[in-house]
Amino acid sequence: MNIGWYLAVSALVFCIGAAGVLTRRNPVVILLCLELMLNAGNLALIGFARMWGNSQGQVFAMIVMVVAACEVTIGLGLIVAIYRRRLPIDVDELRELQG
Amino acid sequence: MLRSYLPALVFLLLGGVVGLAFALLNHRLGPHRRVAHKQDPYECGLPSEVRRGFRFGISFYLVAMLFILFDIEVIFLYPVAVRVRAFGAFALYETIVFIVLLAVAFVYVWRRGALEWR
Amino acid sequence: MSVALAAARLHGPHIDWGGLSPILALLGGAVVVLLVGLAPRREVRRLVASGLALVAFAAALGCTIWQWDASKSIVSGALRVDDLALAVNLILVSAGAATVLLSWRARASGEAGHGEFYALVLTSTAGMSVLVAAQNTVSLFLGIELLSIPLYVLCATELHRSPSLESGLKYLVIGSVGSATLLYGLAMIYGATGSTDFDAIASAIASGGLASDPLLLTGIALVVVGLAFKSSVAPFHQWTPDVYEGAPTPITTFMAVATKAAALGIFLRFFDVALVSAQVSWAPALAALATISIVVGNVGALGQSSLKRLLAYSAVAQAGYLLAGVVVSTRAGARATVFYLAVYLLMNLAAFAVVVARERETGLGDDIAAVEGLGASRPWLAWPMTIAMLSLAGIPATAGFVGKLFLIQASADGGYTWLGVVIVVGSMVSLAYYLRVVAAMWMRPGPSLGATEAASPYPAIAGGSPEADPDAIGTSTPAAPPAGDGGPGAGAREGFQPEVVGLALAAGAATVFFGIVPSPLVDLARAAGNSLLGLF
Amino acid sequence: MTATTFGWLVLLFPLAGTVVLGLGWRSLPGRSAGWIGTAAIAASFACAVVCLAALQSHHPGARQLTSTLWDYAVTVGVDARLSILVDPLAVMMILVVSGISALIHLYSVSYLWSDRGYARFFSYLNFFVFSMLLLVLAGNFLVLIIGWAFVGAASYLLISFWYRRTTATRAGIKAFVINVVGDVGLVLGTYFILKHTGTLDFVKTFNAVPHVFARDDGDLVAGCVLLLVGAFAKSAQIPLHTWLPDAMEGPTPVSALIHAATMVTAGVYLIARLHPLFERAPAAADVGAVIGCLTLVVAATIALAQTDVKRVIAYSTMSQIGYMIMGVSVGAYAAGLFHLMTHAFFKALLFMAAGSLIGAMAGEQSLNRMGGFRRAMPFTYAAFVVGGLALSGVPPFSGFFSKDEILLVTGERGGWHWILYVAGYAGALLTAVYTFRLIFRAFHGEPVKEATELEHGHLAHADHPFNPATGEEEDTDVGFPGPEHHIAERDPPMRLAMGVLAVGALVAGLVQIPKVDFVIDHFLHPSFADSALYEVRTKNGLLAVGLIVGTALGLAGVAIAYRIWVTRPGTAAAIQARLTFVHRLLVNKWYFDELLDLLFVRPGAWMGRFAQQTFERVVVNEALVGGTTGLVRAGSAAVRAAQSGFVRYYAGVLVIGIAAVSLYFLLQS
Repeated sequence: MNIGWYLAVSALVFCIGAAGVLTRRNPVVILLCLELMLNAGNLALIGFARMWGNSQGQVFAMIVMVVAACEVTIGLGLIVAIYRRRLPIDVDELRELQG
Repeated sequence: MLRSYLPALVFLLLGGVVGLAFALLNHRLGPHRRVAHKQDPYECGLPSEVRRGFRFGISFYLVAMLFILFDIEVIFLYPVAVRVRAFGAFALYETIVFIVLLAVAFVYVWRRGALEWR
Repeated sequence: MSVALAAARLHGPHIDWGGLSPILALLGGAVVVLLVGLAPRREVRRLVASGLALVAFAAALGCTIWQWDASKSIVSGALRVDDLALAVNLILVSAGAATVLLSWRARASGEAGHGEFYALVLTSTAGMSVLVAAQNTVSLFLGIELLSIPLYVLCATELHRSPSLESGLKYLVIGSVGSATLLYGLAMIYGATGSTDFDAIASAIASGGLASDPLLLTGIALVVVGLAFKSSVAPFHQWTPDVYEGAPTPITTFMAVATKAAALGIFLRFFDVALVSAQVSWAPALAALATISIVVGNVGALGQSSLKRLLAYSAVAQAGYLLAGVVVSTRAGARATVFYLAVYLLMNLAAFAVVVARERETGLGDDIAAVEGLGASRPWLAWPMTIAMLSLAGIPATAGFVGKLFLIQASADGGYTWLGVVIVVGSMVSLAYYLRVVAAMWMRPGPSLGATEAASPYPAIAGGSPEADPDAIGTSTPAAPPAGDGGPGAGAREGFQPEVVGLALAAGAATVFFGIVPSPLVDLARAAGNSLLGLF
Repeated sequence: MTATTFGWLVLLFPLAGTVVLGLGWRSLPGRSAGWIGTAAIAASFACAVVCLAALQSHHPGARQLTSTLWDYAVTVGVDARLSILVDPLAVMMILVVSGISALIHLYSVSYLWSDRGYARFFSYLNFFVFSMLLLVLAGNFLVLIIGWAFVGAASYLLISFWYRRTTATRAGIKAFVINVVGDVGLVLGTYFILKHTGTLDFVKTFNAVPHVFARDDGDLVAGCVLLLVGAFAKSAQIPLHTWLPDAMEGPTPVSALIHAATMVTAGVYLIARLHPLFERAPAAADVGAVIGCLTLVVAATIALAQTDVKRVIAYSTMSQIGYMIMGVSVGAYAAGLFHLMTHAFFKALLFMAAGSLIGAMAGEQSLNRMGGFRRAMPFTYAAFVVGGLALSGVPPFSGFFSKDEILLVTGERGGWHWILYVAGYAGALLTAVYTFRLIFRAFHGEPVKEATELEHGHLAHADHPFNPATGEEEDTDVGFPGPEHHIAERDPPMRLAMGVLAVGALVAGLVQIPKVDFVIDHFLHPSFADSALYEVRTKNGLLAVGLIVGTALGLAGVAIAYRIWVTRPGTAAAIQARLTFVHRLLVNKWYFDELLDLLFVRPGAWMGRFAQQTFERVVVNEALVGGTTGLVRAGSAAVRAAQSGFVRYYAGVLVIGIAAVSLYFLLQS
């Protein structure tokens, strides 16, 4: 199959993720969308690895997975901390820092 | 052509058989008590009809987060497994170091009390 | 085949412990410090954890110096240990050690737990070390994430202060978008060239005539954005002021100096090694970004009353100056960038140390009012701040002047004379806000702290004593300044802080010293610039 | 230890003194600040002497020693180094500067004692000496410019030393502005030369000049004229001289040190130091000679009509520096520098004596109020007479030998230089007249009230602090004249300083007597070995004529002054009445201030008014303020408005940025 299709799907996923980050207000959903963006990168990497027939892309993708998990965990931890402080769980309400 | 899918077929069959077997055995051997929650679509210990504004306990998130981390770290063992013959003893040392680091994290998490359900 | 396998089994891969030693020192230190954080007694945690963190930084510093003049690829070509990596490493490790000193009495490290706090600082520094040594897109990405993820947490370590949490989450969300962009760009470059190794990418571009390949160019574009984001280059800077203001000040210091050094380090390495053959296509874009950055940073800083925000915008502008050294992709440019990074470390350390000290002394937070009248009341703090401001503005006889001179010289020699002019104009505009700080210190009367000092350790406007209701600060009075930054449980404002004042003085003195005798830093920068072998 | 090591030490001591006094000015007890300052300069002088000895041990051909402490930004393509050049010229200058400075510090220990800014004064004074020594020891243009600018700054600080006094601060600003004009000239001139030679180093420049510049090369002449602008501003030559009389607002030791003995001679030094450039550009050198000659005559005439003691001496300084500038411009290097040295002795002495006199008058400086101090202040009187005779060029005092030598060399150049020669002797006559006018008016005649009281042992004090320039009472919270002050008659340190200088003024001329010895000539020769004009003395007849005419004019001047102001006291008024126009011209200093005002200040103000009333309202307010300030302000507001605090908004901007950058890159493919 043509590499173009893989790329198209991955670009679509990336855009869905970006759109989600832009439109959703719940930080948990935003984290999900970030995950989508990273996984779009993963898809592209694996597709290219297949195309070039070497394993570098796969290794890269594996590391990205772990990194993505770490990011999500940190994000969740922050959300928990914010929740504990009884602050609103809504990114639009978090705008004390501005100007 | 078919031949190459044979293992998958066998795998599916085995999965179905084992699953069915356990379900039947459970039904035969387990105690039977009729509780309202048992009739819920998802029987996993949580009330399925959630009030608006309901939140999961913090500990739930904590454990979930830790699970994700420890779970995903294992992915690093896969490349070692692929190349284990080429690396020989070095792969073993490498794995041990990796596990020790995970153990450090585990000790830390444990000692900080993150695993205690509050 | 079998012979090769047998050989591998017998010997195993070769590991260059020397080359890895700075990173190992940092990571080993992180593990040890993390476990020390479990010790039962608070004082033990505080003293031993920070002490061991300092030891780890010292060890890393020693290893870096030990490896000086090395030029080798380690870990199967994933990392490269050369003078560029080592020079930036020196900056990073110094910044880390300074952060430990500044955090010594900070509220943040107490709230988050000393072990965790210092371990995270160490891990982040290790990530930066990996980043500047990266010789492979995989280690590049790993380094970026290893430096960012601990920083997300560190920003949020003042758990009782909502801006701190807010800054952490903001940084995380925006930072992850940046990381995802970078990753996608790296994937595309891999797709276009078939390799993740910098040298292989370079030779693929050079030989394959890829210079106008859309896949490669899109990839480069996304990488530019990702790295610009990390080094807070406008228009990808918007997280910077918010996060700098919200984060605990020692962490702001760390971000300002170390993150910038690491990001510029990888900018140099990735663009001047891997993408050097495509220079014609990326240099104008970077030059444009540098210009936007200089304009936005300097203009944005003009109206700020928060010192941390002011320094954040100043950091945006300085990122623009620094980028000029990357744009030209010559050894002179790399040299100028590394030199300015070292100078940047000194100037910002001096400025931020003073901000930290005044935050704890006055309870006015980082507002410019906190330094008013400093010249009369605390000349030992006012001088480093004055020097830092003058040096940031590029007044002669300070290191900042020499640094800017090199950058301008490099851009002029590299065919970007107009960028040098932009730097000059930007510096002139920047005088307006830097001198405002200087004027506030020397020409205004100090804030009257005497009355509140006697009555309560916190100023009355803070909305009551934080001891009584720790949850109340932040939520009830969002406009209130972050009432003091005393150690946990410490009721009184900090008086004398020898380590902070000492740091400020040392950094200020070094700024002046290198302004008059720049040759040691020039030698360092020259070695770093010469290690980029592809340039002339 | 080589000569250059001592050269560095010469710089080190005043710098250390500055730092110590600057940091400790609040806490130094009693007169310790004064003694520390004096000791620093004395140590510097001692090092200068050792430096001289070390230099003399070298072979005459190898007496140009360069020493570099460190390289400053050599990589930038310019050889900017912190280096000093120790050669006979520099050594002579450091000897004069540090020697005179040490004595003036000594004098100030007492003189300024009653001032509240005592330690501050010595800190500034040490800083000045450091800057001046840096200037004369400079081994390249960069260090020269730094020293040049430092000297200007120190001069500003010292002129406005009594910062509560508006006339003093205004004079300080005036001096600073004119000095900055000179600095700009110096920097631009350096640029013109650097452009061709590619080096900042003096020795390398001198070696390169014959190869890269043709004779009277356009750029070289432009560069040299610009350097002359720097020299004129620092040395108070027409038309950049107006700051010097105003600078007398500073404390008297400052006038003695900076505005008579050292700083104002920097222009002379500059021309001597850069003589290979000027010899290659004779057109520029001629400009220097003419301006110097003009200044010496004009200043001497103005001095005739001034009534402020210090201003008379200030104009005399201008006049004498005119001689020196003329001398070094026509190639009389040794003579010019010789005159620089002797002038430093007698002019510092005159200022010190004037300071003592002003002390006795409790701060009053007007000659109209003085008189008859001869008996009350015998020591000051003696000092004044010695200095005055030296200034007037009466043998065997020092000024006689040095002034005549300048004129001799000028005459030997022939051609139109004869005009300069004659003008120089006319100036010499005027010099003698105004000098002795000063002496006779202050010390002879009827004793004024202060003088008689002093004879009875009571030193006058002002009832209220007042400004000697305007006579107004004022809030001189910070300084002199305080309730307690010193005069030379009663204070050993002041007497010592003046005594040493008086001896110097008497005998310093003996080192170079025509036909007898040529100490200065021989000593300076290594610095001017490459000069074509050095030592071309041929005409013995001219020498004899010069000596005789010089002596005669000096004595005649004294006699004229004696006749006008002592034997027939009404003469002066009669002359004034007869020559009202001339008198008014001289009292108003040839209307130079007004001329400058008309030429530069008035058009500026005029244009400013035009700009304010029409231009600004239309163009600036509408376009530029709405343009520049407004743009910046609007930009600042825009940046801050964009910083809305919304995370999603930031992400949006990020995505737009990504799109923009990607688009740019894709357009290239």
